[in-house]
Amino acid sequence: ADDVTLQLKWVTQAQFAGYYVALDKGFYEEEDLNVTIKPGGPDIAPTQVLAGGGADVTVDWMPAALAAREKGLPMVNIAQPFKSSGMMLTCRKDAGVTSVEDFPGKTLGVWFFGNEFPFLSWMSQLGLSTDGGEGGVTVLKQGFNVDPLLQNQAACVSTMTYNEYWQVIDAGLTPEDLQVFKYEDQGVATLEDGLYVLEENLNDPTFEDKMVRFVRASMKGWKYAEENPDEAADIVLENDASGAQTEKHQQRMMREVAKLTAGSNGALDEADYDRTVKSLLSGGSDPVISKEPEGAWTHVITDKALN
Amino acid sequence: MTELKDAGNLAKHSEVRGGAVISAKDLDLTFQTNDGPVHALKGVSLDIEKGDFVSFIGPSGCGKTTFLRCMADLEQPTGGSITVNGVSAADARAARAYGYVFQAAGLYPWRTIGGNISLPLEIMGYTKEDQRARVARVLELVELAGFEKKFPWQLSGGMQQRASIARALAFDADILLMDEPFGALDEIVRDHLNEQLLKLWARTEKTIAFVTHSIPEAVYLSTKIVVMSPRPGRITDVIDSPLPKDRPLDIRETPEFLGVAHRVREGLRAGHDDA
Amino acid sequence: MTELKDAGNLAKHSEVRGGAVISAKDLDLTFQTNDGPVHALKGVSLDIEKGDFVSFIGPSGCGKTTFLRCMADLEQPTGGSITVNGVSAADARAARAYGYVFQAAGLYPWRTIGGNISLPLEIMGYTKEDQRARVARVLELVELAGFEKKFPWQLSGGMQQRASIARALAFDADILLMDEPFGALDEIVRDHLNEQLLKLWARTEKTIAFVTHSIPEAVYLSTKIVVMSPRPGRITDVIDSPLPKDRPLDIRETPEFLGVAHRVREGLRAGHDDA
Amino acid sequence: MSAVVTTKRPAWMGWALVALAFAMAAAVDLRLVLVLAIWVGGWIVNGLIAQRSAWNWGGYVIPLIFGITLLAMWEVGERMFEISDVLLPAPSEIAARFWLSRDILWVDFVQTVLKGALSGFVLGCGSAFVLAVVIDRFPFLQLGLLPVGNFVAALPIVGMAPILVMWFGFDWQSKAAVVVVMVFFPMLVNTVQGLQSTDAMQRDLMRTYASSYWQTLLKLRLPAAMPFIFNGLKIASTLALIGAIVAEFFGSPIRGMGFRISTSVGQLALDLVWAEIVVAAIAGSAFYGGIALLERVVTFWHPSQRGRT
Amino acid sequence: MRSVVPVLTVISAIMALWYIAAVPMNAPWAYDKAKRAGVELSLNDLVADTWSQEKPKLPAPHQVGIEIWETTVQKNITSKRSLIYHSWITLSATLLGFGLGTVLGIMLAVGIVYNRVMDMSVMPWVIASQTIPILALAPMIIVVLNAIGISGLLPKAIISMYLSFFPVVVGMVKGLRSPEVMQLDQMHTWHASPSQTFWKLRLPASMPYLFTSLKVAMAASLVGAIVGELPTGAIAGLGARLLAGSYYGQTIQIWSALIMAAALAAVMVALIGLIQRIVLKRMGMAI
Ligand SMILES: Nc1ncnc2c1ncn2[C@@H]1O[C@H](COP(=O)(O)OP(=O)(O)OP(=O)(O)O)[C@@H](O)[C@H]1O
Ligand SMILES: Nc1ncnc2c1ncn2[C@@H]1O[C@H](COP(=O)(O)OP(=O)(O)OP(=O)(O)O)[C@@H](O)[C@H]1O
Ligand SMILES: Cc1ncc(C[n+]2csc(CCO)c2C)c(N)n1
Ligand SMILES: [Mg+2]
Ligand SMILES: [Mg+2]
Repeated sequence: ADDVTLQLKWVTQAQFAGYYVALDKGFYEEEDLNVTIKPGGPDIAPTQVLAGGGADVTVDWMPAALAAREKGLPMVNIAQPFKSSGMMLTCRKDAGVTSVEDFPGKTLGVWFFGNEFPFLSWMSQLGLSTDGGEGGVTVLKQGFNVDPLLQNQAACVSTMTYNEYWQVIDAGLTPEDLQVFKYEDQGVATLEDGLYVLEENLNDPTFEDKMVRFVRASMKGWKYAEENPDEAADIVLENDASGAQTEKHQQRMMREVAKLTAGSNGALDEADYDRTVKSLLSGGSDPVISKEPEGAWTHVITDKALN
Repeated sequence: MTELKDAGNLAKHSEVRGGAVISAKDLDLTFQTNDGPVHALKGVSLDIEKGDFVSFIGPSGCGKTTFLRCMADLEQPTGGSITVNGVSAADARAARAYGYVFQAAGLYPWRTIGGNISLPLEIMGYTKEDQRARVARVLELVELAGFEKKFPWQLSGGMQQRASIARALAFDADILLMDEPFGALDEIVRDHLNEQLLKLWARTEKTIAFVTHSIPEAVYLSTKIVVMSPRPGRITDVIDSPLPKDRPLDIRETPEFLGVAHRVREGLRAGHDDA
Repeated sequence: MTELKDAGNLAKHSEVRGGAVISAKDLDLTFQTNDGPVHALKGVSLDIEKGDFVSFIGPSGCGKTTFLRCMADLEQPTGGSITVNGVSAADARAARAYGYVFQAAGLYPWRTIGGNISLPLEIMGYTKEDQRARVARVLELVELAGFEKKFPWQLSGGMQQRASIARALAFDADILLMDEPFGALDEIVRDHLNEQLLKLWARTEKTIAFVTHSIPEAVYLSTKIVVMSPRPGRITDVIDSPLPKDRPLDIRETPEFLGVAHRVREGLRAGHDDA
Repeated sequence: MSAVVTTKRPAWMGWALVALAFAMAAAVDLRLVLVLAIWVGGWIVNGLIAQRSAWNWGGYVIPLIFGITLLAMWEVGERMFEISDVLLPAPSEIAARFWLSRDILWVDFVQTVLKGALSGFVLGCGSAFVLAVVIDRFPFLQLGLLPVGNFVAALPIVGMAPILVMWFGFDWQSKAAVVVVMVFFPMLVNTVQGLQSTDAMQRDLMRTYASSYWQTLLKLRLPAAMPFIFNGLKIASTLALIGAIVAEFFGSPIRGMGFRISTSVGQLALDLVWAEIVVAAIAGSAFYGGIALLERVVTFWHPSQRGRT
Repeated sequence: MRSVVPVLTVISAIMALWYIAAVPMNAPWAYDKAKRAGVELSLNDLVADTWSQEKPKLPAPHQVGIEIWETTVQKNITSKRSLIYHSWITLSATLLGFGLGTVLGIMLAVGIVYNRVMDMSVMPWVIASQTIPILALAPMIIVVLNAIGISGLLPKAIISMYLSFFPVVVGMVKGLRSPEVMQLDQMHTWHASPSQTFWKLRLPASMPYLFTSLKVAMAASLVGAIVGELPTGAIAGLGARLLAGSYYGQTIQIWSALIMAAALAAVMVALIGLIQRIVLKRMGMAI
């Protein structure tokens, strides 16, 4: 069997259910692959791991991948299981935020470490400065959780539809207390969890073949997970070495994630790609990427895998 | 309690009014240690009159230091009583009745020699000028003038010892308790300091209790020599010196001197054989 | 270089074949310190014959220790030359020609008394049985039999000092360098050890260099007394003792003894007045 | 220092070892030989300087040459082995970034070092000092508080950081709080130990003067405690900086060294990350050095300081 | 033994303060909830609520106690939900890092004491190395080591080593230099070789210093292991528990992991203390 190492973007959770299902259900084995899944964490940059050769393929968000590409690390998207974005800004109504116009002067919690790019381009499209200037917003680097919102330290925090939002709800706030701004609705959505490899590796036919089989099995896993969310959540839980995840939360997350993967067969939709690039380029004075990337994606793998 | 004790002290005070500056009655002191109790002093009684120069001599561990520390209220006797200047040792200490010279110099390394000597003066609230004057005077006395600004580690052991003597002389206590003050000095310097100490004593009429290991030193200095012996620590002999108050160094070759020295040596040897 | 030096030593060796075990010629030693150079030894010349018992006496800081350290190759003279057993001090040290007793006992606290005494034996590669036998013998000699398994802190200061002497005696060096070995002891114990040391010396015919502050001790022990004086450290007097080799303790009251003691004292005083 | 052990190993043995190392390096990779050569070169230069110990500036020059040697090895190794910049940038690139990003580095320095670390350091050490004096006065507290204190001191503060960020907000106050927690116990334990470090005779001397508690404290115990207090301050100085930076990983405004480091890693701007690390090392060493200097002035009398000139 | 009563007193005082502090700390959330639910809170309700919240700002001691009980005693130790399992993961990295750090520290100290060039060149850099924020380096160390195929225990242990070698160097340099000049001179008079001087004098003399630094090193090593577990993601170990707890706002879980870590450190330090007592006693250096 061929060895493949997959680096996740974050800790083991239903966000990555497809891969765990494929592993658990033997889909990888069927493709004669021996897959190792490395969970990520708050300080693991998948891009860096890829550069260091610690993984063959990573799950990452497109803005981070494109930014890395501009830095000289040629990452290529070979598949895009997530069709739509799950990112949103969740605000407390009692903090006085009900619409985008209320942002100026407010404190907003944002994830950094390569996850800040969609937020930054949204703000620059809104014409709001983020460096604490007049009429702009105050940005705080939010930690691993939604505390700043619960503690009233921030008016809004970043959440994912499938994860942090539910932590806010679990903490006791109701959907009525909250005002959410989905990036999709604001027209600033960028592509999230895609599979990326190093460009030079793709020149190697055996590597390409491995990836074809990997993507095929992974997508099979995703589709299985969409159909059997509770079983998928259980599989994820079994693979969680920290023992900290709860069944309720993972089952819910699986259902939400299924909504995001639903529209994708694994192949990258060029229109989505163009939208993402446009959004990232439109960053005003300080865009995330400065020029149209080239060769940042390929259909070669998905074409072979899905036919 | 306090009143009662004070009354008792007053009573004693009148008892000893005759002149005993330090008066120990049946003093007992037992240290509790891991290996069981150590009987450091047993039934020690002694009266020291005003103006006496009393030497304590005895083998290592016989309780000389312990006895001195009882006088200074640094150790609490487990039996018997001791009065200093007619009051309890604790009250005498609070009244700053004595100066104490420890076996080691024990200067504070972060203070200059001058600073070390003025330390007790600061504590007792002497004025700045008075401090300066006294420091200068006692430095003169122990022949350390000019070393005021030096730090202790810049002086030889003997000079440190002299500074610590100066420190005890700087304030006006008329009792001086000295625990082997000249132990670390060579014979010549020691002779010299012995002479100085005798002069000082004659001039100021202080009462001095002095611990030493050297028989000639004890005989040369004292009006009274107390020989002690160990396990348990007790007084085996008290010798009143027949020597005149005025003592040139060569008195040490006179027969009287050698006679006293011989008696002390015999007393010591007896104590050693006991133990 | 090495050969040349060795040749020189051989030459000296034949010169001193007459019997000088230690021979210093015009020794000079200057320490470089922060406050400028300290002239610790200046033009020191001395021959010590086989079987001599030489005492060094002099005021504090006159260079006694320094001189002894030169003999032991612990200090490098800045001028002059010194030979030990006819070879350089360094070679003599490498040949383990001497035992050295330091001023303080300096026992290793993590070794028992026995372990401390066998330490040099281990280092010199004696066999285990030999070590055991020698430790037992020297412990006997300093009257510490039965204390082999005790740790240093379980012994009184005097006993520790004796253990350190035993350590220097444990291996077969026929030179013994002793730096105030009895400084910390009381008079009675000191007398006793003096006697013992004399007996040992008489029996083994070792050559002994001995530093002391005590005039009676120097006179009582030595065949030769070297009086030194400071700044710069030099030899001011060398006195050959007229006392017989066999010396009971009460020889100290004889006129010969007092005569020698007087001469030593005068020499010392002269040195002090100089400085 | 008089007791430096002089090993009289013949010189050729050292050279044989060096030759062997070169041979082994050459066998693995020729490029290693050059890296090794730099190392040996630096070592020889230092050896020569160390021998002329009369040059008293050797104390500064030798560590400098040692550091330059390390940097040269890094630079040359980086270039020859073509290590990716997103893994490890070369010193020259870090230096360039340092110069270009002076303003960012300064803002971060103010936020993390001046606001977070320094205020926490002063607050933590100050309160630990006061508590130590109080504890010292009441032996009961000493017996009870110190073991518990040791237990609390064993808490891995990385774990405390998220909690304190939650309690004190995301700005520098929470960083200062983390620093306070970090430096508190080392300082407390050292001060208490220092206050007890007087020997019996020194205390007895004060008793013979019938000196009051405060007089004894001011004139004896505090001066005697100084070497220990400075020991505590030195430990605290390295902890303070680490604490302030670590706390920023758990939430912060968008400035600060910890923020910059984590964000820049995410952006693969490793040169900026290393520039921040350089700032941290310089600030930390300067902080430590400043305290060591002060120690030398205050505890000039202590044997460990006296020997040096 | 005589400190049992004072320690218990202090602990009870801390507990009492802790309970009291929990009320105001958690009150805002209680009021917030009440306001949104539209009910009034009596003092009793308030106290009851603040001591039983699911994600309190400051959990009450019994909440932490129960969590620890449930995740240690009531779980199979091979379960991923058992704190003992996670403690063991962390401990193994801690011990490996501690061992490596001790060896490195002693070797550096010996070099510094015996080699003049090292003495003059290494120390400032050792100090500077400790001013580098390890948490910043940790992810990079792990990525770089991963890149060359090292993963699992070793990267964490290397971070532990980085933190723990420092106290050992400092302590051992002091310790190896602690013999007095006279003791070294003695060795000299016996013409002892450098290695004899090392084994028979410098090393034994340094023992008290060694043990003191080992205790500090052990605590530092544990911190290193935990720091090493943070960036590797919530895989396993106490650090992962801390992270996961933090990620999900599970303060009770954070506190229980914290207390476990402190207990682990305390036990290891006590163990070193025990060894110290035995060794020093056999060396006659402790009574
Ligand atoms: N604090 C203490 N605890 C226990 N035992 C003590 C203490 N102080 C002194 N001793 C013991 O009491 C006895 C008398 O000691 P002390 O110091 O008075 O002797 P000394 O006559 O001054 O001896 P030296 O001439 O050696 O100074 C000794 O056996 C000593 O071991
Ligand atoms: N290592 C050193 N560095 C600088 N000066 C030194 C050193 N060792 C000794 N001296 C100085 O050399 C002189 C002679 O010292 P030495 O120790 O030989 O005197 P000593 O005769 O043994 O005195 P004591 O009777 O006090 O032991 C003194 O002035 C001393 O200060
Ligand atoms: C320090 C920190 N950085 C980034 C994220 C955000 N993040 C990275 S992957 C992912 C997927 C969803 O869970 C999310 C939200 C975070 N939470 N904490
Ligand atoms: Mg005494
Ligand atoms: Mg000497």
